Amino acid sequence: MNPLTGYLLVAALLFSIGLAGALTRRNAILVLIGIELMLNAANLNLIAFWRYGPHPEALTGMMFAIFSIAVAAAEAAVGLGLVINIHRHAHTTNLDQMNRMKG
Amino acid sequence: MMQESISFTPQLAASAIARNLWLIPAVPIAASGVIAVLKQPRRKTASALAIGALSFSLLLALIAFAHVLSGWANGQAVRETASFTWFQTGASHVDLGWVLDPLSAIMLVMVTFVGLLIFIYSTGYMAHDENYTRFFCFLSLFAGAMLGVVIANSLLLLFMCWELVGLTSYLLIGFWYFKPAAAAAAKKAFLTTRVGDVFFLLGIVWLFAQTGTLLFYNSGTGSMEQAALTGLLAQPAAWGFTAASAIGLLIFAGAAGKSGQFPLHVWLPDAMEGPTPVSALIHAATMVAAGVYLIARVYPLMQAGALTGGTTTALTVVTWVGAFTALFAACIAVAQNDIKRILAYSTVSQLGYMMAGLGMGGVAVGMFHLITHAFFKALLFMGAGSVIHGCHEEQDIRNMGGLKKYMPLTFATYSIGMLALCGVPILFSGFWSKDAILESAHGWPLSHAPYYMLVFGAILTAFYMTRQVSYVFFGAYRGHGHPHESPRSMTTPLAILAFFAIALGALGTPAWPWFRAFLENGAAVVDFHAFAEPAWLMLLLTSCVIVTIGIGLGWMLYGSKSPAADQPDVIERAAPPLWAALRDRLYIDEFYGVTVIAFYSWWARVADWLDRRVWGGIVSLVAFVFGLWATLNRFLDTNVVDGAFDKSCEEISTSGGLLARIQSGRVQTYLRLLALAVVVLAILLFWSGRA
Amino acid sequence: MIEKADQIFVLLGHWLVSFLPVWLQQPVLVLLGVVCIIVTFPALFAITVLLERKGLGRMQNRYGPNRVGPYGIFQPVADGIKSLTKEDIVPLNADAVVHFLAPVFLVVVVFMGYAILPIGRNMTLVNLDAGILFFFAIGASTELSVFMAGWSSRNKYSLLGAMRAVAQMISYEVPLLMSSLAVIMMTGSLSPNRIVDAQNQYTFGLPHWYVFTPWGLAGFILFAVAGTAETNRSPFDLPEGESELVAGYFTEYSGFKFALFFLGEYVGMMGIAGLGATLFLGGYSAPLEVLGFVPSWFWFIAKVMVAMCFFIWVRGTLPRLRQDQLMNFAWKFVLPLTLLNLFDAALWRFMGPGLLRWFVCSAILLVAYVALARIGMTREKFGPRSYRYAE
Amino acid sequence: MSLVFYILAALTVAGALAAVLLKNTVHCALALTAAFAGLALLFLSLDAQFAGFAQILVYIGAVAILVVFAILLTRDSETPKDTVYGPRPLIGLVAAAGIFAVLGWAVLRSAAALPHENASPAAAPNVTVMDIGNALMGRYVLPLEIVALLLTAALIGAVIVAMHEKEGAR
Repeated sequence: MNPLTGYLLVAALLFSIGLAGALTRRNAILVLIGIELMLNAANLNLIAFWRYGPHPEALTGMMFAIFSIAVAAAEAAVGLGLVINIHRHAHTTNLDQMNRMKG
Repeated sequence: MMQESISFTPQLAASAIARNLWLIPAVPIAASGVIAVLKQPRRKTASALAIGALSFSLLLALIAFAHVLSGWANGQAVRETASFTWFQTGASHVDLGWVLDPLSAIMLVMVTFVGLLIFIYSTGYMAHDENYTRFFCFLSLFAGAMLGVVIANSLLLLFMCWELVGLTSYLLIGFWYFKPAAAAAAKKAFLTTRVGDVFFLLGIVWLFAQTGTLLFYNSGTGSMEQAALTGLLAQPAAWGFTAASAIGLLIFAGAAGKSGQFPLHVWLPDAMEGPTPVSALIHAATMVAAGVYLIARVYPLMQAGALTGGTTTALTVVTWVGAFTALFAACIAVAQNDIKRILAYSTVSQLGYMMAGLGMGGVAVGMFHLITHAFFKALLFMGAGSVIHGCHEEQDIRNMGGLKKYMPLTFATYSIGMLALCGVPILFSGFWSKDAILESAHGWPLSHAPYYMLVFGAILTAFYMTRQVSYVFFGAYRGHGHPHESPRSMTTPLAILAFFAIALGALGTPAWPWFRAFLENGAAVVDFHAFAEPAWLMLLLTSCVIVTIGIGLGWMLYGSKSPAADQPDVIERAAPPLWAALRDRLYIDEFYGVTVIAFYSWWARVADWLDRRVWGGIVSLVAFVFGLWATLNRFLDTNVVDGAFDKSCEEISTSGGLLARIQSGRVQTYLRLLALAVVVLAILLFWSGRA
Repeated sequence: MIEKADQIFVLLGHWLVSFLPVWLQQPVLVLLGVVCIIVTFPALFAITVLLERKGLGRMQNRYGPNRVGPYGIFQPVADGIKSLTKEDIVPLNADAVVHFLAPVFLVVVVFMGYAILPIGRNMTLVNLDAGILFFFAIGASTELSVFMAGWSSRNKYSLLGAMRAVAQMISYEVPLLMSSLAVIMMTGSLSPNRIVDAQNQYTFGLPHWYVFTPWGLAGFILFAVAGTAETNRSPFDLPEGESELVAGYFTEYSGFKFALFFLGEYVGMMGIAGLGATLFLGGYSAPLEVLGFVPSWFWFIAKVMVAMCFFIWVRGTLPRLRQDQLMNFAWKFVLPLTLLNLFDAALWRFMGPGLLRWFVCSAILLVAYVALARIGMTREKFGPRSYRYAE
Repeated sequence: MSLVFYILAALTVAGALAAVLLKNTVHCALALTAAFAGLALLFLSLDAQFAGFAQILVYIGAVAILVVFAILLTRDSETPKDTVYGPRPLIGLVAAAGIFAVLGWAVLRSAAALPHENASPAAAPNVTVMDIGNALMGRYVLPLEIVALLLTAALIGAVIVAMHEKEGAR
């Protein structure tokens, strides 16, 4: 069990927990939380591969992680903005009721 | 392959008049064009235009005649042609052109002069008719067309003017179209001449095929010149005829149609339905003469291959037909009661004489009779016209009588014309021209029958003319109303023509055969000894005998006691069946009615049946099939196609419904599906990777 | 000798640690450092509190607390005992766990900030390469504890106070970061030691502190403004605005938790002051070359205490800002100025030595200051208060 | 495998689980911050100092606060009456478990394939902020600019989306 697999397993676990949260929770914000978790799991993966990868000096993994953090922040901001907007109009954050786009 | 260029520039004749010969027909035609545009009440201008145009043509014709005369006088025969290429198809090209030679010069002068007189006469005669302008338009068109026929150097141009003449004759005969008889007569005239023209066209085409050109005289290469003729002779046609004689016969058929020879003469008597000037101009002087002129023009072709003095099959046929027509028409003329019909039949018989003269005596004999006949027949017709005019449109001679007292001038000129027609010796031109024909008939090598037929015809001519004169001018006036003399504009042309009826004889006397010399470019030497010729004297004797028998008999039967209007005719009492037959024109019309007309109507019915049953049948069959096909289509369309389509639409909509349920709008269901799909994909990937 | 005085603590530490097995020495050394910090700075806290109460008093023309001990010098001991012995009341439907966690989280976080501050020459607890970034990361998480406190006490006033505090801290965190960025850019490194060493040179006796450069001075002022706002002090102490929100987010706290909050706030203030000193005032470097003999850590403590006096002074004089004025001031005045300051520093660096750059940079800053003041802070902004009632 | 890693992993996973499973949304948010902190420490344990601090600054400093604000603004802070989970949560769990099984299987299989020799961690690459700065300004200058653009866009977008419509606009 070398450390890399450890980190990868943790990342996978985190990812699936985030996914479970996103898929099951009713509240929109908690779905976003789930998504944030999944993103962080990905970051962990990146850093782990960077650290134990063949060329740590290439900094690719870490740079990728940093950029991904920035993007995730932007995404969270917009996502939450949307949720607040929906709440103001539909007075609910319950995902099941936001089905106006129904087929 | 450079196409050698055919010299397109018209071969212009030497002299100016020859070059501008085409003006003679062009001006009257132009005049008719202008008149056609004029409004109906513009009567004065119409007649002035027509007469002016024709007098201009007369002037030109006289110049041309003078030119030919001077040419003849100083020894070189004048034959100047001018031709131009009408159209060109590949190598071959069709030329049109006109010719100035003695034959055409004479005809030009005769046609224009007689035409002019008749124009002047008809201003008086047609004064009361409201279609006055239209009449003059047709007349001037006819004059132009006739002059075109006369000057034509190309058979094609001749044929074109020939058709135009046919057209104008139809228009003029049917001028009073509101009269059904006139309309029927016009149609009859047009159709019978058309039958002749068909053969004429066949002849032209054949000639063009053989000789490659239709020009008569074209500096050596013309169809009437020796080179072409020898070629034609060499060609054997069907049934032993040579090409030349076959073509000649075809052209003669055309001429027979137009000149009213035996098989195709039926239309001429009926043509009398037209106004009298028309009958005078067309059915006496000019148009009917066109056929004779045509034969004279193609005479070299007809005569080709004849041994010296001998004759060719074509000419023999012409002679026989001419002789028979002369006799046949004369018989019928005897039993006619309408003044113009008698003259019509007399014209037919005289044309027969001309054809016989051509056939036996050559161009000069035929043409001389044509010229003289043109004058006195025109005179007779105009005389009849003024009689009718005087008797208030009365045409039946039995209702006339004793007009001598009422219309002295007409009576005088009419009697001169009658005497010229009968051929009273020495004094009248009719004698000299008929005498020449009899002389040539007498000398005809093949058989003497035509001679005897012509002699008997002459007797009958004299007989029916005296019958007519006595009916009309002698005895008491049997009509109602009172006749009056015609105005001056009608009587002066009569007088002029009367003068010519007498004077023209001088041209053709054996002593001074000027006419023959002029035509054949021989020397016209004055030799009074010719009169002393025993043959000629014998001929003079026979003519005297003929005339005395004819006139004497006529006067005896009709002249002395003027017959009553209601009583049957003398001959009728004597031989009722013969009279009835003659009066009914020997049932020729009925015969045609039974044969040709019957055949055509039968053929029409057959065609109609074919069309309705056979073609119609096929079309309706096809329609039926398509109908069937359409119904099948509809059935197929509604049940099969629509059915299938509707069912599949249902299918799609139900499956659509199913799919729609998945789009529940809940974001998480989408995510779940996504996740499951990823899992399945990953498993597949690994599984396949591992394998 | 001077050297020994300067490094006295370091030597002490090494001496103590030398008794331990080698693998254990490094962690213990760090542990010792932590203990030192935990001891000294609360002590300073006590002094500051006293100083503040007496200073404010003096400013308001009255004696401060002078009952406990001579001239009230034992007042902080009395406060300490009072807060320890007072009953710790927790509201019934407050969220107990979060309620308890908030102060703890705050104090822990704040003390973690001290790890990177170079108190004296090679007396930095943890020499991190990205030290400044660590400090700001920690600074950012204090907002969370404020929120936890405000929310968990289930009290509308405390929640409102917490919201205001968080909003204020967020909007001032950016200028704080940006102004320190100028210094980082100039020294080219994020580690505090390198920054202090860069400022620790002297020409004709005057130190190379960044504060003596135009962009440095502007940066220091902006840092100070942002700092006071960041720690909810004086003109920006709207969250605990006594008149409306009682005590802001820690109204429902009493007893020791309240004391912890109080400690956390003051230690936070000292942390910001320390950072300011490191960045702009040359950390532990002596103000004059001549005074070099004084131990370095003394200068660091002195600068911090001067900053404290500055805070107290400001608290005594300036009136409290309204929420919207506060926000406008942050986003429309301070932030643009800091950005400009960055540009100014860059310009300073590339114009090379000579007097010209002094004039250009200071000119730019002055013009900008006047322009922004003129445009940004027009009269109607400070006009009558506009109310917006909740729908 | 060092003890620290286990502790940190346990902390992060616990935080994540709490964030997902807790009933009260605010508690979830706080658990989330704990997970973020755990992750930051994991980053530090992987010697990615800058990433760790960035993680703390961005996630704990900004995102957590944002989430909390969102929760408060949408009045979800009270514990919801009915069930916390959407309809048929089982499918979600099954899907997540499936994903985890697949990922785990892939990791283990690839680990087995990897040669064992680099079991001992390679020398910790001491990455200084200078290197990161150079990298950012050198090789990754384009992504940097794009992220800058993206952040401004997101900033403006979020503001507009969540802006309080003026009375007229409604």
